[in-house]
Amino acid sequence: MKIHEYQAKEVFGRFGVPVPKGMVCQTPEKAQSYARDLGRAVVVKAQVHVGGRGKAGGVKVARTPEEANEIASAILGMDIKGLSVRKVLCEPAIDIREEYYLGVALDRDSQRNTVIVSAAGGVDIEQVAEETPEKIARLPIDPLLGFQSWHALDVAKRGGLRSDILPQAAKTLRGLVAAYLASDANMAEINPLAVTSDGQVVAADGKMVIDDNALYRQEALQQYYEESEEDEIEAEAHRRGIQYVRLDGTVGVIGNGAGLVMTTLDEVSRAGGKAANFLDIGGGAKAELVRNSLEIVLMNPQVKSVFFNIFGGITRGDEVARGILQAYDELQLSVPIVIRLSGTMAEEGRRLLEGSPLIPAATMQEAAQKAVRLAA
Amino acid sequence: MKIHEYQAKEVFGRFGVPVPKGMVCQTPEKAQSYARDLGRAVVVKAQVHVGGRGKAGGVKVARTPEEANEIASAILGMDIKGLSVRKVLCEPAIDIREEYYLGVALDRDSQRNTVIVSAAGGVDIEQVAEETPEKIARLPIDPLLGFQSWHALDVAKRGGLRSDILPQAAKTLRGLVAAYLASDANMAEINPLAVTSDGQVVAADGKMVIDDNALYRQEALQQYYEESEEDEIEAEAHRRGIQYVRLDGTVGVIGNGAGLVMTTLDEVSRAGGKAANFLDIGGGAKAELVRNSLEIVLMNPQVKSVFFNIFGGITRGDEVARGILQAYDELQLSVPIVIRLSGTMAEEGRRLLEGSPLIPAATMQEAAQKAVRLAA
Amino acid sequence: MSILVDKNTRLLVQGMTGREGEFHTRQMVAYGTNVVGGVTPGKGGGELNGIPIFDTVAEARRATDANATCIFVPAKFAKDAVVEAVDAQIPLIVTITEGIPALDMVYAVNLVRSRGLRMIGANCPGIITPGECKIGILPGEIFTSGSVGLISRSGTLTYEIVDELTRAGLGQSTCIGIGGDPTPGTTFIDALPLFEADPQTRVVVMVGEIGGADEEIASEYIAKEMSKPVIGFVSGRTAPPGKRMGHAGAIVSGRSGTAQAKVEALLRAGVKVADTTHDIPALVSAALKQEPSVH
Amino acid sequence: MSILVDKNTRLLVQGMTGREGEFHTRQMVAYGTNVVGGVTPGKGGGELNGIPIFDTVAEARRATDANATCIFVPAKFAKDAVVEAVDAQIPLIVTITEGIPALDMVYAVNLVRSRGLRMIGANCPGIITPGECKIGILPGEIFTSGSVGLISRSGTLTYEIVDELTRAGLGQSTCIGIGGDPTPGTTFIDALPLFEADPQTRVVVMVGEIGGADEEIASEYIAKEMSKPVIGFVSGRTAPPGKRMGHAGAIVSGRSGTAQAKVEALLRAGVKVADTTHDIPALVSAALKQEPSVH
Repeated sequence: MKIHEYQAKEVFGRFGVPVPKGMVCQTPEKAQSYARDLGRAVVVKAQVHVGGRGKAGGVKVARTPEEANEIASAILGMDIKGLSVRKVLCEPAIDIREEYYLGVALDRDSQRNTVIVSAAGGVDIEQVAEETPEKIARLPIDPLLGFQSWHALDVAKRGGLRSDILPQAAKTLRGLVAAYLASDANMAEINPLAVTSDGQVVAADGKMVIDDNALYRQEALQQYYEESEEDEIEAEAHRRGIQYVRLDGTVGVIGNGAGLVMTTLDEVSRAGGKAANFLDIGGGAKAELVRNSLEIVLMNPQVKSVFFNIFGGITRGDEVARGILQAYDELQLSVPIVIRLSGTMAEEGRRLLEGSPLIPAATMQEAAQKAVRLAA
Repeated sequence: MKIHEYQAKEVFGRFGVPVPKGMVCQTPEKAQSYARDLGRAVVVKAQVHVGGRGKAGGVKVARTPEEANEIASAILGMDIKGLSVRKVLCEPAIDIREEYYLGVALDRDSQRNTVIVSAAGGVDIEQVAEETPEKIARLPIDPLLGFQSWHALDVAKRGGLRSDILPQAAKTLRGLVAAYLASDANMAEINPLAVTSDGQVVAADGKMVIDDNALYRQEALQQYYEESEEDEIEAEAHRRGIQYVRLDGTVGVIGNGAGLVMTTLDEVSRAGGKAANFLDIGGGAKAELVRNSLEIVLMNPQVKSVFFNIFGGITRGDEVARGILQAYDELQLSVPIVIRLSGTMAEEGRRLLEGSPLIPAATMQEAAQKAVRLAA
Repeated sequence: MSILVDKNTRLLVQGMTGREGEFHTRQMVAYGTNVVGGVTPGKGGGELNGIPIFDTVAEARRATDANATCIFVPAKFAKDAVVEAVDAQIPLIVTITEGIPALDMVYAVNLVRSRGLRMIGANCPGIITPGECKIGILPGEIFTSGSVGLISRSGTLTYEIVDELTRAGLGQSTCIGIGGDPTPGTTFIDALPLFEADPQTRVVVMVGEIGGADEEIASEYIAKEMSKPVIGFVSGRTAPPGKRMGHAGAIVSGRSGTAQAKVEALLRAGVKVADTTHDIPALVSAALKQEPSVH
Repeated sequence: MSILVDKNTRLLVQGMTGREGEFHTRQMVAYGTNVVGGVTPGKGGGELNGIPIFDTVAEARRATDANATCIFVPAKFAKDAVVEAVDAQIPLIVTITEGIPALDMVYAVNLVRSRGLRMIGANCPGIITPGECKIGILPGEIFTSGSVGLISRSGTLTYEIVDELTRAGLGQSTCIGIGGDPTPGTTFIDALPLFEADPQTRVVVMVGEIGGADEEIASEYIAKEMSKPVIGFVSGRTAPPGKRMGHAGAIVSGRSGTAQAKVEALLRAGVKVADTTHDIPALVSAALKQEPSVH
């Protein structure tokens, strides 16, 4: 789950990271009054779950309260990479002397949470990593030892931070890591960590991605959940406990097992089509779940055909067949459905579907071709 | 530092160990009023830092408030193994069905804190360990993993606890270990853990010994310190930061280094005498500390001679000599002092002492003989 | 011969008395796996379907001398279950549970490695040596003994491929589902050396997917160390970046973790990469024919 | 030859800029120890008496390739100092600091052992290989090179004994003060095998004291494994039970840890036990004469 900059900063602040005293505003008037109370220049920033908002015009400095109103007006409702801006974060504009990068993320190769520091902050860190890797210092955290004071000092120093800033930066880094661990994050970053003209560090931006699997124990972060949803169908699927990802094609795909569904999408593509979604019914699905899944897939008006791909292991073919028939009874189905059933109880499943309008296929490849043809 | 039963129970209670709702009383009247308010039989227990108080008559049951007054009267002021009873703990008398032993202590052999459980509670656990070791279950805690639920369950089961009591006992054990770790204890025990006739467990007794080296970070326990002192001279030495242990002989001993001082005591014994104390001035002692040490040793009126045994490593012989001379100037010294100076700056030290009434000796053995003869 | 599990495997099941645990324990026993005990705190002393239940893994190990454990406990308690198994020094820990918080698994995986033990999973279908031992939830009936070693990040996709292999007469030595989590206990390069050293295995099928760099790291290893032929497959070629495709680990982040990069790395390492699962049996057969008789 | 430290030892000093740290670092350098760096957070980049200071042990190790560290930091921070040294994989950690909370050292000692490293101390005088390397606070001038290995739980008592040995013309291979804490990083049985394997060492002097069962455990080891003669000494024969005699570890609890029990165990293991420190040189000389020339 991605959270907004202002939310990340709320969390960081609780763990001792210096953050600006900003305000989230949903109206231009609020931005104006914030700027008036502050009595100096403010920065107005779009709160959207996407990178590159600066280039898109979603971050602007206002020198007067009136200007804050104007800028907030322009940004609120703006469309950035398909996402509509509903909130802006207003903060005091700061005089930045230097920009550093501080981050921590789950690194799959070392299988550890890894701290990343660079004196080359304020730009895309992936780009820095690619073009000038020597400007980046990494430190994988040994989970049996934790992230200690010496780790912070060592990685900050290796990252090339100025020595007079080191103690502040190391402390901030420990706060960032503490926030990351306590929040069950996969990624947390401060980019840039600004050094102001009077030598103080402050988190000028903040990002954090929370591990969905750990949300159950992150009560304080669950309130951010609603805002994190960007697609209505995905939100609805989530509410029903279904693994669904919306894509932009026309063939609805339902299968059991993430790898099999991904492969099914690939097969649709090989057959010249494009999948409308990823949907994994998981292992041992019951008829009810199958019915719900079909309903979710069909909420997307782009869907012109549906491709059911089931290889029964724990999942039973007859149970899947019953679910589809139930959906036929209850829903107004107008799109053609191609089904490929293999594995456990597949034969029984196929028998149950005889006489129904479902289009059977013997292999994944054959089914993909049929589904693509029907969606054309 | 040993703490009292009532203090240990206060700590245990904070970590979820079931403890009786008792009251500490310094007067018989208070014991009587506690018994009156309770309205049932109470047990009155002497609070002293020594084992065997039950056999010494320091634990008695009172059936009426008047009896509580009488018993408290008898116990308060009682002398148990040389210690005077200043407080009693009054608790509801409980109907005990079974008695278990739960303990945790620093085990030097495994170099781990080790949990000990036995169904043979209520008696001296060392005796059980010697006579029927099969009745005792141990579990050394891996400090890198901590004491987890399965550890508690496993050791409680191996200790022979009844299966219907296991969940309660395991939970109590985790509370005990948590109290032990949070208090920087060296030893904590519940003996007995009573199982009442209605199947509830309760800590009928409680002991805890705190690591002196960790007292600085145990603010909540420091209030218990005053009460833990049993000897005035030891208390005074502690206040002055001097490692002093009072013994019952006549030769005062001062040396540098714990091992050397212990050996000095042994030499005094071999020479037919008995040491009046252990006093280690440590490494690199300054004159001031030497002077203070001599003053402490001479507070004990049993001291008939003093044996200074210094092997200079970091400690300098001339510094020690200066300290003794300072003491001569400031204190009224009437007991003879034998001194053996070796190692760093020993010759300079010996030269400084020339003309003083101090009795020099070339070796530890010779010094011991002289000091013992002078104390006779 | 085979790797990791065989007729001598003595299995514990942590969470055997749960719904999933009970069902799959029965399946494992039916397959011939020697399930020597179950572990459920508070239910020790009882038994389920003739299998004794213990309160702790330590107790179970003392009583049964188990050398492997299979974890079915809910995600919330899974980390503790792994730590308990580590603490009891169970050499092989197979964690089936899905949806475990990533930080829990980072801790568990590092702990397991630091103690010199091995974990498969979490969020995995398990491991099987056909005809000898099955641990986990794999449908045993599609497997048959033979000389193909298989390592896969996906469950159902594994079944799909194994089904095709078996139909083509290509039996398997051992099949490992390493699971779809970002930090699996066993990665491709943990398993490849075992297959390389196993006399029964003559060819290895490696089923990857988008996310991470396991396939790229494995490619380097294959190029340098593997003498046996490897057939590869990578799913998720059409997955868009930034979207988690079911598995917590199946996500293309920024420029890294694409199927294309993985396929290219495998090809560079001399791996034959199948375009569709359907092509795998033919590639395996061809590799077996070309395989040099002496190394 | 010698054990653990020699001319190739490259030492760091954690807490070098403190009063004790600076004083003893100078002494070590004067003795000939190769002190390659000091570590004090926040003072990195500077130097003290010509020795560079680093902010962290990791940084110091990268810059100097140190293979040992000596810890002088205050008791409050000593655990962290040890953990930092472990984390930087310094193979030999000598912890001089006294008064460290027992739980801190239980953690540190177990951590050090789990990583296959070695700690001497805490609360110890250090280790010396006469003429080559001294780590800690031992007064170097009383030591001389020779064939007597010495292990001791006490500092000053060690100096006393070494002084007598040196005066009697009996030089030392390596002397280790294992310290007076209840859970020392190096115990007698950790050190005895090293002396047994060291060609320079021909006889071992073992100086014990009351408390714990280290001497009893060592006795078993000596009886079974040591071919070289061992001379023993135990202090605290007259110490009363329940009283801590200076060292946190020097306490007779209940029936265990008495000097008498230790002396008896040593005698049973064939160790010659000296009654007073004064007798040690004669026992060592006698053992050297009786020593078989070929094992």
